[in-house]
Amino acid sequence: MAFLSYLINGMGLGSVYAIIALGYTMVYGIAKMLNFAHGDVIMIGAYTAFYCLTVFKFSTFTSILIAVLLCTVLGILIERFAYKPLRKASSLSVLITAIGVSYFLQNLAQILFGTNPKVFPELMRNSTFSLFDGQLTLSYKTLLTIIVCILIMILLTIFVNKTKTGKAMRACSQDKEAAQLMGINVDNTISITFALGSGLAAIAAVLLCMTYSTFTPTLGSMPGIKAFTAAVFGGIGSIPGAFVGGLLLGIIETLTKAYLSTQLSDAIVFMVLIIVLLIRPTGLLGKKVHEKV
Amino acid sequence: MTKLVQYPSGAYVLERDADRTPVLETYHLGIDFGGLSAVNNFNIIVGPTEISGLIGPNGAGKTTVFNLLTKVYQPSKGTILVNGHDTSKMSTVDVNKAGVARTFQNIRLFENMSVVDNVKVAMHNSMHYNPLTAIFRTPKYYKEEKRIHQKALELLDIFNMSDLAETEAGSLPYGAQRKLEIVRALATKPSLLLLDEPAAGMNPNETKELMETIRGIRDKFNIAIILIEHDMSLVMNICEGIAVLNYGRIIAKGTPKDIQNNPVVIEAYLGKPEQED
Amino acid sequence: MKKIITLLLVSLLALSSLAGCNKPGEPEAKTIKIGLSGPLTGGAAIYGVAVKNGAELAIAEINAKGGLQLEINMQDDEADATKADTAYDFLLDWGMQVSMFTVTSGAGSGVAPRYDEDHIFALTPSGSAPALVYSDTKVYATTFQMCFSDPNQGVGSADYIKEHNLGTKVAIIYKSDCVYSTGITQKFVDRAAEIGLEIVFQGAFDDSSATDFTTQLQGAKAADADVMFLPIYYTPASSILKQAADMSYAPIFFGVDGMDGILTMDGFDTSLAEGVYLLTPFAADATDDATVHFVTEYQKAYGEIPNQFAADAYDVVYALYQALVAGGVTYDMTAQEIADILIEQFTTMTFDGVTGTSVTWAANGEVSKAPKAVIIRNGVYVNAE
Amino acid sequence: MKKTIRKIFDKKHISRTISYLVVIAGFVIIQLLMNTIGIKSLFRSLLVPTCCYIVVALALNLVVGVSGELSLGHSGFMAVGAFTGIIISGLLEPYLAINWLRLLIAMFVGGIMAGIVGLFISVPVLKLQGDYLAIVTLAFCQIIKSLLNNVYLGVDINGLHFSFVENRISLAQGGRMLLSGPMGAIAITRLATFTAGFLLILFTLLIIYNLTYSRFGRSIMAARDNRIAAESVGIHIRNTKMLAFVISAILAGMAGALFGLNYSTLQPAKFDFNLSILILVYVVLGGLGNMTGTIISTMILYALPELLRGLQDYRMLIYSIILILIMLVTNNQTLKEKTENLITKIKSRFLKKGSVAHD
Repeated sequence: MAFLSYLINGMGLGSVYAIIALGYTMVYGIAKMLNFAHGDVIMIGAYTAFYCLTVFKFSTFTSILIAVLLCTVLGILIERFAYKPLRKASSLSVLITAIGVSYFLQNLAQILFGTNPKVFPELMRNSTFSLFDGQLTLSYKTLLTIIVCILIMILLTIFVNKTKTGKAMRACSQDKEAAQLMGINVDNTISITFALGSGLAAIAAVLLCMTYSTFTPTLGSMPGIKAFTAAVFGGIGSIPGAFVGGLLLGIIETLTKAYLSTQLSDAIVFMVLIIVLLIRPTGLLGKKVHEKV
Repeated sequence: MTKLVQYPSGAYVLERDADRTPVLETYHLGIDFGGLSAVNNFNIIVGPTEISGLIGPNGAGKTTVFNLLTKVYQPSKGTILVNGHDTSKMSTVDVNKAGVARTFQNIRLFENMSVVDNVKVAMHNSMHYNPLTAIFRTPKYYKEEKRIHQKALELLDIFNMSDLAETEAGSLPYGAQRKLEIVRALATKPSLLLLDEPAAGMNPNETKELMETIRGIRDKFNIAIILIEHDMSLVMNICEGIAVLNYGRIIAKGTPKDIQNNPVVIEAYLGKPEQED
Repeated sequence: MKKIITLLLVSLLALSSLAGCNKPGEPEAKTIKIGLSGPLTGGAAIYGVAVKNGAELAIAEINAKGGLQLEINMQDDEADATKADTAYDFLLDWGMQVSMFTVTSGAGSGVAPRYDEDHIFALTPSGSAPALVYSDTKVYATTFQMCFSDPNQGVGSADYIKEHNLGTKVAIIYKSDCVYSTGITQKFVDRAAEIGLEIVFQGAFDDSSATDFTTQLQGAKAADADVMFLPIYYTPASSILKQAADMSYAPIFFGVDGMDGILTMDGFDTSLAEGVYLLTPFAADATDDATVHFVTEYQKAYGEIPNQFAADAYDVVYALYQALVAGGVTYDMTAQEIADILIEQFTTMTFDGVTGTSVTWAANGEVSKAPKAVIIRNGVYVNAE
Repeated sequence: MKKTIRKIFDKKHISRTISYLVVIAGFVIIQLLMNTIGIKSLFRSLLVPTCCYIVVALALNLVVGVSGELSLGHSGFMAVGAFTGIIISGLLEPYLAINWLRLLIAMFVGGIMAGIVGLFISVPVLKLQGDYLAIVTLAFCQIIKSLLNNVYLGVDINGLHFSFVENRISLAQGGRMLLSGPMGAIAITRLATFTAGFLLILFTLLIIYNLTYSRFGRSIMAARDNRIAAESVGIHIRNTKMLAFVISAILAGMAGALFGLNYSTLQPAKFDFNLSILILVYVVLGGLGNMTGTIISTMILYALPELLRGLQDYRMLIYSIILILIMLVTNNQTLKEKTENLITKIKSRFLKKGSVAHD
């Protein structure tokens, strides 16, 4: 029974990783860049939602909506001003720029919001329920997180496969030049991808803060790295890969902490990542790329 | 004139190579890409001093054959013997050490290096000093570097390129780049040289010069050459044996004369007469 | 190459901006220069900012009296030992005469030997590790602490839990990459073994996993722990309280001085902290005059209730002031001369501040003030006795 | 003699000559300043770490620039070198009083240990490519940090005591802890000197350039520029890249040892992912494969946040803005052309007289 409860908690944690990983993976798929600033967009999302809820006293729904909108705009702005001028530059230059943007957002937040940790307001009261005569206690938040993650996954899959924009995104991720020739506006498509990823980041921010409550301007960095790992784990560029990678990473992390060692959980999680990559060099669901000779 | 003799297996080989171990033998060689067979049942024997041609329409699988021979792709089935040695467990590097060198259809030089360094890279395995020698520059380092530099220059000299030795490879004219690829391949001391469309993009004069060069290589280094080429005059002029590939299969083998008159080959190139308008 | 040129231009700009700060010539000193380094950026910035505020408040008050004038320069060290080293050098250049050392233990243990070598007096408000005042082989003559040390807290906590029978099965959640947390934990565990307190669960976390504690809490719950010892700072502690409540797990929580500040967190639901015990030298709602004055003034200046870090810093400045005045220190004295006077003063004087009364210091630099246990009732500290 | 001189300044070797000259000139100028008008303590304290970061950046450039693989794990090698160096120096202290010799031995052993770890890591790492390779180096860096956070090592008259995860060491009278888990090493005897840092930079340049101008260097660059062509001429890609990786790890380890022995306290947390990123920034801004550029960019970028100290709270914000702007400006096509034109103009004006052998 304890195992089941660890497993479900791991899935809850993994769901948050998965939603963040989606942001990494979509951007990587289309722009072939590691958007290191993604974690910090989450942080901005958390602060937006926090101020909407506490200072402006908006309803939960409105607050989340505003956070999503603001992050979306932020994503577009970052793309427009920092990454777009570097479309033709080497991938390393883009990487360094992304790191610069990440530093910028973090330090800006420290100046704007202060360094004191904030506690996210309680959105759900009475949040546990018991199963099997009280042997298994679960929290609604965990379940909600998992459900939201699955919903996002389903909606995103439909979006990418059925809508025109989604198809354009897929086309761009396979061959930008060909897509351009087919009349797809590549610049717009990349912007939309950033917007989508950043919007998801805001949702991840709310879920993250709802469960773990306390946050600071460095909120995004660790979940960011973990989610990035999850994206690679599942095969970067692959949307189902991000989902699977995120969930697995969360479960592995939780189970390691529960049964092996809390001190070494990080080492073990990364060890598993390395082993997976050795067996499947492009991640669990990543595609192998052949070089044409 | 060249004359082909038949092995008991049914394969043809040059008369002068008949009693020597062939430099290359393939048996039932094939590869599938995602279920589609790109090359199938490819059988060929090349004698140690033969210049042979591999021709066929675009997409027939010629370059794929080269990639199989050099183990860039792993064959799905069949055997490759180089100088009588099975290459099934070898990597591209091992195959090169076993004696196969190649050029590429889309030129693959080390563009940021000088011409002579391109050649020296290929001589890596014939140099003998270890990393510590390199880092601490013992006399052995200078001796070896000097020796290899001389050898590389000598090799370039044969192709009249020694005056370009210090030029950056990427800035060479197109024809010279093709030539440098050949020199680089020769620097690995191969017994079989694979040339992938060496005349592509050359004007008739350059092609003619190239023809002489290829023949010269065979005579001077005493090695076998297989070339993929679309320029029929070149192929017919210098190749002693020709294999024609279509849809991944050999549809004809023989001397240039045999091939020229083979109706199957003509059909493969021009399509069936009745299909034409 | 172009990158280099750009870089050169940028650095020239930076250099020129710096040059403006350094005035040539030395005007006659009219202040005692106090140096301090602590995290002003990064994850630990909250402690640095609190110390800065507390110290500046005290200095403003002292200077307003018109007597001995003090001046403080606080440098950012991001709680990193190597950055603290650079900050130390910066402060030397600035002409530091006395120091408030570093805010965090991790950063302070790196510069402690340097203060000793250079013979500059340093009193840390909040660096509680023993390594700040002595090493395995040597006692640093010039370094002193204002807060009580980690071993004291570990031993004190174990004794308190045992004596007051708070529970029989103890669980610990600690931060494995934090000097402060591991230091207290170790002493607690040793002491628990000595006095027969059963520890049924130990769970660790580190910087990369400082948000999700459900696994550790489940482990503790499964082990039937009825007391949970939290030798950590209040930020992760608040998450632990929240997540424990979410899973309906309610042992008695027992924190140390790092727990202080939890009630004043933005948006924290204080009912979660109901019944939490903690050891703290400072309670913001104490009714003695000194505390009331400090809290009121602090709120006026910074718009928030001071935590223990701010209080310790406030006390450090006043303790330094008391010693400087008593020792007859003048503006033109060198740091080394001042150090001799202050060492003499600190090992003999008694100090009354907001974090304790009748405070004295041992020759090795440790402070002697008893950890005080309080319990949180209805969102305020109540003396636990 | 004449030939040797010509060789130093010919086109192929000019970049090497400039690198050495920059380093030597920097050393001489700083030494002169120190011995005449004196320099600020702040600058003096930045000297050794700057040297260490230069060495690590050069080492990383060997992997990223020369060998063409992105590594995000070099802080891990630094950590291995640093703590090995500290332990070695600590163990030798009672027996060997000559500081520089102890430092040398510590750096040597630190480098070797980092090299062994590098070799061990390179086997799985080099099976992967591109971003996957990068993430695995990052993973290893995290693992190294995580393991070091759990190592306890003490020494007393009975010898060495080791303990993992939990500290179970109780030392005899007069014993010392060399490593205490997350607290790292405390009360280290500081051995590092600026001269040692300067010599290490020279040594690093010597190794990197000598390697580059050898058969191994040619293979490494060939494998980077065209993997398939390199294989076709018999270059074993993995062995070649492994050589670059391991040598880079050794150099980073040596720099780590020097770094560790420059402070009295060192914690494993120092060597995190951010440090790797920081060094990568130095390399990219200095130019891939450009050693002189790396040296200069490290000097400037490492010193920049310290020089911005006057701006207090805003310094890291300004640093990040500068970083973004530099990347945008240097990658801007029109600006690039303009600066190039300007440089050619300046060059032609200065070099009008006398023949120009190169360029």
